[in-house]
This record gives sequence, C-alpha cells and structure tokens, in this order.
Amino acid sequence: MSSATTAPAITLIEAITQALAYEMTNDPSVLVLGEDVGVNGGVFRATAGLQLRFGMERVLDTPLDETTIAGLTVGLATQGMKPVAEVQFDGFVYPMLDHLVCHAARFRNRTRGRLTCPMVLRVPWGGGIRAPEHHSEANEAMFTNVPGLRVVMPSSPQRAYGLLLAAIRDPDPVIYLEPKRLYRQYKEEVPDDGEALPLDVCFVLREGSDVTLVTWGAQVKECLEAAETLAAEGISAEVVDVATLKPLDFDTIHESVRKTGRCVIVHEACRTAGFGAEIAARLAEHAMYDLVAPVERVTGYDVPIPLFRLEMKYLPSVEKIVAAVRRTLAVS
Amino acid sequence: MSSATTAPAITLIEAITQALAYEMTNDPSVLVLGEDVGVNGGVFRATAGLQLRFGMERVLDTPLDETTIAGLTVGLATQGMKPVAEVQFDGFVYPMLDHLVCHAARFRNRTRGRLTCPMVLRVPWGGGIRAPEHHSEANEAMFTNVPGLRVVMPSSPQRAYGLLLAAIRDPDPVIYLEPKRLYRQYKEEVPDDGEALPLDVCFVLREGSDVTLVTWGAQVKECLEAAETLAAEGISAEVVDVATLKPLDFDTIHESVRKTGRCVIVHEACRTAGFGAEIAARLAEHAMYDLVAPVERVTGYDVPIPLFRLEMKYLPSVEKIVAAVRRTLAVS
Amino acid sequence: MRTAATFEIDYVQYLGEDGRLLREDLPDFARDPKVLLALFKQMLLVRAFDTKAVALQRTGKLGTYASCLGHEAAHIGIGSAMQIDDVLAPSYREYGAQFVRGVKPREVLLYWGGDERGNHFSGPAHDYPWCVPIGTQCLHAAGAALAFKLRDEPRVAVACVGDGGSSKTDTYAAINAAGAYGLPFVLCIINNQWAISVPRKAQTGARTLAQKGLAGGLDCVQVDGNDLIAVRAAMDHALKRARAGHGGSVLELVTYRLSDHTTADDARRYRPDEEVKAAWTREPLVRMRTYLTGLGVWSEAEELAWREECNRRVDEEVNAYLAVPPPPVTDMFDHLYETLPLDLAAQREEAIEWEARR
Amino acid sequence: MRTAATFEIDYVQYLGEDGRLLREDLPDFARDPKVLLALFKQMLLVRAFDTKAVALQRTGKLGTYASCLGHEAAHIGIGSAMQIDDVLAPSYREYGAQFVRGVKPREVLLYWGGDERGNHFSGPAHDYPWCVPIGTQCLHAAGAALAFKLRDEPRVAVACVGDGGSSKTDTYAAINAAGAYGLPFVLCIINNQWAISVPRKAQTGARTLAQKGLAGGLDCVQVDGNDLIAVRAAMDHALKRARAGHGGSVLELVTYRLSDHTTADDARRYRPDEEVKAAWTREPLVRMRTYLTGLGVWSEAEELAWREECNRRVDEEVNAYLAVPPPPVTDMFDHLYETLPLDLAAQREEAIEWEARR
Ligand SMILES: Cc1ncc(C[n+]2csc(CCOP(=O)(O)OP(=O)(O)O)c2C)c(N)n1
Ligand SMILES: Cc1ncc(C[n+]2csc(CCOP(=O)(O)OP(=O)(O)O)c2C)c(N)n1
Ligand SMILES: [Mg+2]
Ligand SMILES: [Mg+2]
Repeated sequence: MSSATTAPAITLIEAITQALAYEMTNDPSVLVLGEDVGVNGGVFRATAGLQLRFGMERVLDTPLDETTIAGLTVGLATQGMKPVAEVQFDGFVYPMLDHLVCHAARFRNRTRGRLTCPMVLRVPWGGGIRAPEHHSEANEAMFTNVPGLRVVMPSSPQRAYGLLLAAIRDPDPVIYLEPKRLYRQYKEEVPDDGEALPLDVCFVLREGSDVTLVTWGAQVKECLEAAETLAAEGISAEVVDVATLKPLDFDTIHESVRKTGRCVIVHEACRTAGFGAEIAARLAEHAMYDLVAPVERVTGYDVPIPLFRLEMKYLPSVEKIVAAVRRTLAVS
Repeated sequence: MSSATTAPAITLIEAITQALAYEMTNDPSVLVLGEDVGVNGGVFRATAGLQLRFGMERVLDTPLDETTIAGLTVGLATQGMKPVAEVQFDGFVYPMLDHLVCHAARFRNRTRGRLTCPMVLRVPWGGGIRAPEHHSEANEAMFTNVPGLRVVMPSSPQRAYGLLLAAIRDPDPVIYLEPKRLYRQYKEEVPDDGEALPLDVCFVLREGSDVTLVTWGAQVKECLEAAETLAAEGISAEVVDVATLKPLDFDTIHESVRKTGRCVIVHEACRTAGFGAEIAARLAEHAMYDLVAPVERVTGYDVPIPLFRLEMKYLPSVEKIVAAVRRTLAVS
Repeated sequence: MRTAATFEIDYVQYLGEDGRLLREDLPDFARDPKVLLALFKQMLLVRAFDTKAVALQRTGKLGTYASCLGHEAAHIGIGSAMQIDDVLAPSYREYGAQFVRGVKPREVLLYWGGDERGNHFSGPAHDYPWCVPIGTQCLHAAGAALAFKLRDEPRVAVACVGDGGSSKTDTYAAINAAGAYGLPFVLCIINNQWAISVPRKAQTGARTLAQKGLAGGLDCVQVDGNDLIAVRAAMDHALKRARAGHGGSVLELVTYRLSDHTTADDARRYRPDEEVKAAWTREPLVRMRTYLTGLGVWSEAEELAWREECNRRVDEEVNAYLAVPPPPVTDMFDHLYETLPLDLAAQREEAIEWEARR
Repeated sequence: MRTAATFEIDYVQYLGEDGRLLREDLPDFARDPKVLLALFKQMLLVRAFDTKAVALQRTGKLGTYASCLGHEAAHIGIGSAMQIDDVLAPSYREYGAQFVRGVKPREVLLYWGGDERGNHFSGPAHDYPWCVPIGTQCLHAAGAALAFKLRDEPRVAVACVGDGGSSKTDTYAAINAAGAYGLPFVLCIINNQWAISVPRKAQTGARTLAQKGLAGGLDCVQVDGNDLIAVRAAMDHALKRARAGHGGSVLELVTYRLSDHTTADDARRYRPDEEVKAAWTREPLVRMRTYLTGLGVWSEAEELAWREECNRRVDEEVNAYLAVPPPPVTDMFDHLYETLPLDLAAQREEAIEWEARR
C-alpha cells in the first residue's frame, strides 16, 4: 500500500503540523517553542496536539516576549538542539531581528564553523484575513538582505510540508513565512512520507509561453487564477513560485523569461525595496536582451497595509495582475 | 560680510554638530538623546559641547538600551518634542526597528493625523574604518521598505549640514545615516546659515555623457574618483548621489540614464535585496528603451562585512567601479 | 553577612469579595457614596458595551474584538483617577478608562471594525491609541513622561499592560527609564491571570508582578484589581507622587479575564471551567453592588433602570458606528506623511483609477 | 495593610580593601593557600597580558581593544568556579575567565586584530565567542541553560554583562526566562561603575544591580567584585544551586574599570581623576597580595619571578599572533552556510578574481 495514494487531503496549516510531528518523531533534538504553542496549540493551531503527543519538554510555551523567543532559540540551536520557534504574527517579528541578524545568521561565520545555529522561525505571514492591526504584514524583504539566512515561503499544503521538513533539516537558520490566507483555503493530499523539498529552487507551477508571472506566498493563487483568466483569452502565462527567496534560484526565472520575453512580478509587500526589486534588478542585469517589454511589478502600495475595511484595495488582485500582463503584451 | 565666504572648513562630523547646534538654538523643542551623547559628546564627538551649551535637559544620556532610546524617542516626538536620537553604531539599530516600523512610521497614519512623530534617528553607518564587529554595517535597505519613513544619507560636510537641518525640520520620522568613513576624511566650507537642503532630490555631483554612476554615502567619494580615472581615458561619467533613498527621486536618475544609456549602481551593502535593487528595478520598468547596456551593480558581497583584515576586500572600490563601467561600455 | 538592600511590597484592598469593608481608613473619595455610585454606574455602562460588542462580532458586524469582561474596576479606577492633561497609553482592552476620558464607544467599534478613523477619537488628543504590539506603549508613556518632566509640566503618563506584557522587554525598559530619570510615570500591570492561554505562573518566576518595578527602583504595590476603591486609592497615591516629582510607580492590579482572550479565541481549550466559575464570585460589580446597596444608595430598581439606560446609550453608539461609510481609498495615502511624496502620489492615482473601474 | 512580598539582598565580602579577612567563616577552597595562590598567579598573568595588549594597540599592531584592568578578581573568580562542561557567555572583556577555561591569549589578540579566526578558540568548543551587541549573550546563555535542563544535563550557563548592560532589555529577558523555566543560569553583572561615559547611577534608579534579578524571581546577591574569595564563593554557591536544579541567580560584582573603556576612548573627558585614584586603592591585586604575603605563602621575590614568567608567556603569545598570516579572501564566503549557495559561489569567484588581479 503506497501512502501517496491514501493520504488524506489536508489544509496548509495541517501540513505544517504534520511536518512538525514527523520531524519531532524522527529527530529528538527538534523542539517547538513560542507563545501559546502548548496546550492551546498555537493561535492558528499549527502545533495542535503536539504537546500532548511529545510532552512539555518538546513543546514549550514562552513568556510573552519576542526578544526572549529569538534569543532562547539561538541559545538552544547553538547548543545542539533544533528549535522551531513560532512568532505569533508577522507584525511581532521586529524585536527578533537583532538576534536573527547579529547572531543566528552569523554564529557559523563568526566562529568559523565552531558554533552553528540550525533553527527555524515560523512566521504566520501576510494579509487578506481581516485581522487586527499588525497581523497582516508582508515584511519578507528585510530578511532577504541579511546574509546567512534562508528565507522560504510555501504556497500549497504539499510545499508547506516538504519545505518545512527541509527547513528543519537545514543546518543553518531558516525564516519560514506562512501565508495565513492560505492556511485553510483549500486541501490537498499530503503523504506523510518525510520527503523534503529542495530549499534552493523555484517551482514552475504552470507552463506558458507569452509571459512569466513570478510570485510567492498567497499571491501564487491569484497568479494561477490570473493565468486561467488569461488562458481564456488565448494568452499563455507561465507561473513561477519563487518559494525560496534567499538564496534565490534566479536561473529558473531567467529561463522562463528567456522563453516568454515578458515578466510580471507579483507580491503583497510594499513595492519600493520589496523583494520584487531584486528579481527585477537581476532581470535588468542578466535578461535585458531576453525582454521584449519592460518588467512590471504588481504589489502592495508603499503604505502600511490598511485595516480591513480597505485591506483588499491595498492587495494585488487577479484583476490587477491581468491588467499588468495586458500592458506588457501591448508592447511589441 | 557674507558668512558664506568666511565659513571655516569643517569635517562632516563637525557639520553635523553645527547643524544640531543651529537647530537647538532655533527650536526649543529639539533635544538630543543617546548613549554617551552628554559629557562625552558621543563616541564620534557629534554632540561634543552641546550639553555644556544647551544643558542637561536638551542633551540626555540614556540607559544602555536601544529599545529604550527608540521607544522614548517615539514618546517624546508624539508629545510635542523634536528628538534627535543617536544610536552608537549601525550594528545596534536592530532592536530599534520595532518602534521605528510599528510606531514612528505609523503614528500619523494610524491616528489619521491626530498624533505625529517628528523625530530623527542619527546612525553612524558603514564600513572602512577598521572597527570591531557590528560597527561597520550597511543596513539601509531594511529601512527603505518601511512605509512612513524617510531615509537620508549625506556624503559631504555641506550636504550633512543641509540634510540634517531638513531632517530635523521634517514633520515625519527620518533615518539619517552618517557614513563614518567620511566623518573626518576631508573638510569643506559649511556656512552656518540654517539653510536646509531638500529631502526629495538626488544630487548630480558630476555631469557626464557615457555612463551614470548612482551611489550614496561613502561610495560617493569612490565614484567621483572612478569618474576621474575614467576621464583620463576619455570616458565621461555622470555621478548621482542619491542622498535621500526614501522617498526616491527616480526622475533625476532616469534623466541621467536617458542621456548616458548606461548605469552602474554602487553601494557598500550586500548585493541581494540591497537598495540598488530598487533602482535597477525602476530602470527595468521605466528605462528599458534608454539603456544600451545591462545595469551593473558594484556592491558588497552577500556576506556579513568581515573584520578588518578582510574588510577592504569586501567593499566596493575605485578599481571595481571602473571595471564595471568598462564592462557596460564594452556593450554597444 | 551585610545586607545590601531590603524591599517590601504592600497589598492594597478595601472591599472584600463579599462586598464588606476590610478596613476603616477609607480614602476621602470613598467616603462620599455619590462618588462611588458614579463610578459604579460607569462600570455597568462598560459591561453593557462589552456585551453588545461581543454580540456584534458574533453576527459579523465587527472584526475580532477584545472583551474587557471582569476588568471594570481596574479600568474605571485608572481612568477616573487621572486628570485630563495626563496621558493614557492603553493596551487594547481598557475601554472603561478611555470612556471616562471621553473616547466614544462608536470609536472603539470603528477601530475593531477595521477602520483607522476609530483612533482619531474624542478622548484627549494627546492620549495614545490602542496598542497592539504588546508592551511598546509603556515606552511611549515613559517618553511622554520625559517630555512632561523636561517641560516642567505637572502631568503624569499612565501605561496599562497585562500580566503577559509584564514579560515584554519594552515594559522593563520603561520601568528602568522611569527610574533612571525619575519620571512622572505610572505603570498599571493588569494581571488578569492569563495571556491568551499562558497562565500567570508560566510568565515569570517572580512572586508578584509588582516587583518588576524593583528592577528600576520604582515604587511597587500590589492591588486587588477587582476592588474599585483599592484601585482608585492606589492610583491616586501613585499619581500624586508622580505629580509631586517623586518618581514612578508600578501597580499590579490583580483581576481575572472572565471572557475569552478575544472573540477569535476559545478559552475552553486551555482553562478549567471551575477556575472561571470561582472567578465570577470575585468579580468587581457584585462586590460594589453589595457595598452600595448596604450603604442604602443603590437598589435593584435603580439598577434595572440604569441598565436600560446603558443599553439605550450603547445602541445609539452602535447605530452611529454602523452608519459610518467606508473610508475612501485615498485615506491609506493621505495620512502617511504630512506631504505626499511624489512616488506615493503616483500610486495614489493608481488606486483611484482602480476604484473608478469597480 | 497586608504585605505581598519582602526581599533581602546580601552583600558578600571576605577580604577588606586592606587585605585583611573580615570574617571567619571562610569557604573551604579559601582555606587552602595553594588554591588562592594559583588564582592570584592567574590574576597577575591576565594583568600582564592586558598591559601588553594595550601597548600593541598603541603601536598599531592591534585594532581597538577593551582592557580588563581592575576586573581580574571578578573574571578569575567566575572562570575558576565553573566546570569545563558549563557554558560561558562572555561580553568582550572577560579574558581572565576565558584563559582559565583554555582560551589562548593569541586568540584574543587575533579577534581584536580583525580576524574572525580568534573566535575559533582553544577554549571549550561550546563556549560563546565575544559578544559585541551588549546583553544579547545573556539570552544565549539562558537558551543554553534551557537546553541543559531539557536534556537533563548537570551543566550551568554563565553569562557576564556590565552595569550598562544591566539596562539592556535582553538582560531582563534572560533573567525572566531563567526564572520562568527554573534554569541552571548564573548572570554575573560586572558593575565597574561606568558604561563608557555613563556612570552607574545614570543607568537605573535601582539601588543595587543585584535586584534586577527580583524581576524574574531569581536569587540575588551583591558581591565585592575586587575580592577574589567573595567572587569565587558567591559563584560556587550559585553554580551549586543551579546544578542542583534550584534555579538561577544574579550576582552583582562591584568593581571598577581602571582603564579607558577601550583604546578608542579617553576617559579623562568624563571621569574625575580622584575617583580613579581612589579606585586604585581598592583594586583586586593589592589586597590579595597583602593577604597571601601575610599568610607567608608569597613574597616580593616570588612575585618578581612570576611576573617575568608572565611576560615571557605573553610575549610568546604575541609572537604567535603576529605570525598569523591574513585569512584568504574566500574565508568570508566559506563559513556562512554549511553548503555554499549558488548565488554566493558566483560572488566567491568574483572575489578570487579580484585577488588574482592584485
Ligand atoms: C509583541 C506581541 N506579541 C504577541 C502578540 C499577540 N498577543 C496579543 S494579546 C496577547 C496576550 C496578552 O496577554 P496579557 O499581556 O496578559 O494581556 P491580556 O490580553 O490578558 O489583557 C498576545 C500574545 C502581540 N499582540 N504583540
Ligand atoms: C547594543 C549595543 N549598544 C551599544 C554598544 C556600544 N558600547 C560598547 S561597550 C558600551 C558600554 C558598556 O558598558 P557596560 O555594560 O557597563 O560594560 P563595560 O564596558 O563597563 O564592561 C557601549 C555603549 C554595544 N556594543 N552594543
Ligand atoms: Mg493577561
Ligand atoms: Mg561598566
């Protein structure tokens, strides 16, 4: 009996729980810590049942302080544990930056390999769920300029499972950003086979020949829908899910653009100095002769994501993506 | 007697002291706070003499905690003061990000104008001074993706004076990054006339027709030198000092590239997702038909800036800039 | 062995759980039943508002909402002790304190209804808005207190934070700064025993939360936070001290969160029923009601009438809230900087165009 | 009025400034003059190293260097009390503690000489490197202590932080976490009265720095940090408590920074000469020397001989340091990730090419 054919369909958040449980079973040095991750199973239920199953010493509630979580995690990781820390929402990650930038990302380099910091920080990420202030931030760009980190974002239950396993197994620190909007949006069969996905490739989710849509996280779904809409008009869009932002697999993106000649980059974060800029910059450096139209960015505006009465007007949408594609196609 | 003709030549750090003193004289709500800014006059002497001159209530030493400095500054600014906070070195700014991103940058927006946060954070910035670990970071990119902030970097004594006055007078929060490498590198006449410079323009420091060098901070000097070297070979380089990174005056850059058709972006920070990416991205979006060669970036590598035995091998240099220009010119 | 330092932390309580006075030395304000009555009526009004707000959320007319059920004595005690020139830096739950200071219920609803305009409230223009990143408001209050001290103004900054928030580094930073500068600062740690699912004892090894203040050399006191008289008395004392230039205080107000953490939470997952049931016997309204009825200044009939009045007022506020049209899309651009940067102006045009297409 | 809690903080001192014993109840280790003598000799060695390092900086053979002048009792007391399996998380000044644990002087010099390889030191492989961002090491130590507790290992994590660093939020966070989890954690606050130019009294309103630990419910004690016997005794006690599973401690070691903050600093700008002069009368070597000489186990001749030996050893280390060739340019790439990402491999090639051109 192959587990692949009998795996039940689960949501993205359930795939995360499944990956955590798999790896905790597999590797006794893996532990989970964060606010409310214990009895409560996390405010999003990512750690539901884990404390019961693995005990208080593998699943730790922390005092309410993100500096504490970050610093303890670095301490644990540098002393032989594999901590998977959860920050409750994207908007609370800023107090963790000091330990992430100055320490987690640097211990190996600073000590020339003597001390290492194999840790994962799980961050429920992004907007679109009508949440209160500071609960909807797309702040991935600030991690991508930090040498020594890996920055990963899944966009489906299967990729959530495979990429989280890879993140935990990685010997260096990984920021694992979880698009909350996708947590429960749909289900997919996810065999609990312990198979990790690679942390250094972009996934081509749909092949196409007229334009390349490059995106990550919750906007993957919008891009796939946009591609569908465009297909109805006879426009063939390729959709690339970046998945691992840092280190960036630019080759896959470049190959796609070489084929299509057009590129629309889509992300929720503010446009200016968002991670889309890096992709556009690499295209400007390396793909100038492949492009037949200027690169387009469909992004959040350069304002804080508004509270939910205006939130959807801030976010990219299928309409906006389709319009951008049409603009690039108008160029010849 | 015009003060302009009799102004003594001063260093960049002295120009900063001069601007602080001018504005403190002018506006009683301006105050200075930070670690060692009082009797000691700051570890770089930026606030030398100010406590004696303006009193303990205008120049405050803080407890040793950057979170404290950031949070107090936001409190002061939202209650009618104009605090100019100093963080001792770039590498210690990370614990301030939470208050900068979540509060300083948002109070006006959050309260729809009821509370505002007119503050300046002065950050001695960047490498090249053989300093210890965490004292040489080029971390400007992370501020540029934060809506609500202004990000400014002077590159000469005159611009340091004029831009700091503007930053203090600005009704919104400004991150003012000071290239320490230039603090005492050369002197320039800086009339103490209280004239601010605009916070939303790039400065064209040298006109040229073959290539545009876009840069900021300490690399301005390297670019000017590179331009000089290139001139000797008959290559005419235009040098643009971005000066205000956010909001970005892309028009000036675009205009220059429209003229030269070539662009080399130079910055100390790590390449990936550095602010150069945003400039390259805008060129990819808006200047595709103006460019005759791919954009080049000459930057720090994607590693933490090494301790000083390797530091200069990490940083951009005149040689590296010249080589990049030659590469763009090889394309026709 | 020499002793380097000794400390003692008092516990302040006047009214027992059964509504009887535990001590004779009542503070002046509490000798006037009219004063207590007015405060009690405020507590009832907040309770009515809170009940309605939860109902609105359940019917989809409000976003996530943080209930203040059980905190009425703490919140009204804090708000009523302050002067209007003082600054309040609330967390996200202290509606009672804010109502006393002039914030309108409709504004609270607007905020939780996903509209920033709720923060442009009718309370003192210098008061801080709700603060979601736990504990950060404490440092803003300390900064405000520093402004008052530097300008020699007789004003006090008051911050509220939870038992969970007492672990937050910002809270410590505020305590330390207040001590270092001798600031007119009062920190109210509202210990409602839970930080979402994390119980008080898991937050810290400290015996009391009041003693957090010792780390900064502040005056520390633990207060029965369900006893309005105690809260108000402790606040009066701390505010007076601060206003007189004698420095900052930490008040631990011991109470209980009778509700879920927010409407997005289900406390039954982590909290025993019996604990909640027991907490209901100590809640702040019952004991105040018993006391006032005992004094002969309150009756069941008066309570019924006042509750009706409360519901009428709350309904009026709810209707006003529901009638607020959505903000224009330009609102997200127009308050970010005093002057719209060119970059942003272009994006604002984009947004307007998209609106026009709808 | 009920009392919620009381606290008492002891002051530990055995040896007076004049080198005379102040109390009879000497701890066991201190009853053996040989033990004290060995520690004293370590103190002299550190002093010799420190003097040399400052001289190296002055002659351009070292970058900025943070002297440990005056801290010898504190540092040797800490280092010698620890077991090799314990973890030390130093700030940037505790060379004495590190030497005792096996770090070589040449490695300290390499680090301040601008070479990361100094952090790949001969001390315990699990010890933390020097930590520049003030206070952050405290949380790493707390995390290490948590690892020990979870794995049920009889190990203790010790962090050192300064008086200035006691204001740092990370330090509080470590204290609180240690209390909340009951961790085998010892925090040594080395109060040398100055944080660069900011005096102790400007850091905090707290009467002692030891009481910072009360905020997390830790055991708190103030120690004469110039008294090696006191430091060692207090450390022994705290380590034993921690190892036995009884939780964490905060030790305030009161000492004085006799040097400039670092070689980049000029303390005459902010610190009165008389204060420094007075501090020299209380410094740790003098009193230990007096005591040991009084016991008859040490003499001027022995001291002269030992000092010569110290200088010889230090010179050997300096020569070893100066002989280290610069690291290859590839070093900045090769230790960032376990496996070099493709992106970075290209940049590494670039760097190699530039090297080839030189
Ligand atoms: C910095 C930060 N981390 C996490 C959260 C998520 N969160 C919201 S409320 C809360 C618990 C707060 O507990 P407590 O401080 O006791 O206040 P209470 O809600 O009980 O009033 C948490 C963890 C947050 N808002 N801010
Ligand atoms: C987070 C951070 N902020 C500022 C500095 C700059 N700095 C280095 S040492 C120092 C003073 C430290 O004083 P203290 O903690 O008393 O330790 P000491 O140097 O006296 O041993 C400061 C402000 C730093 N290294 N890290
Ligand atoms: Mg609580
Ligand atoms: Mg000190």
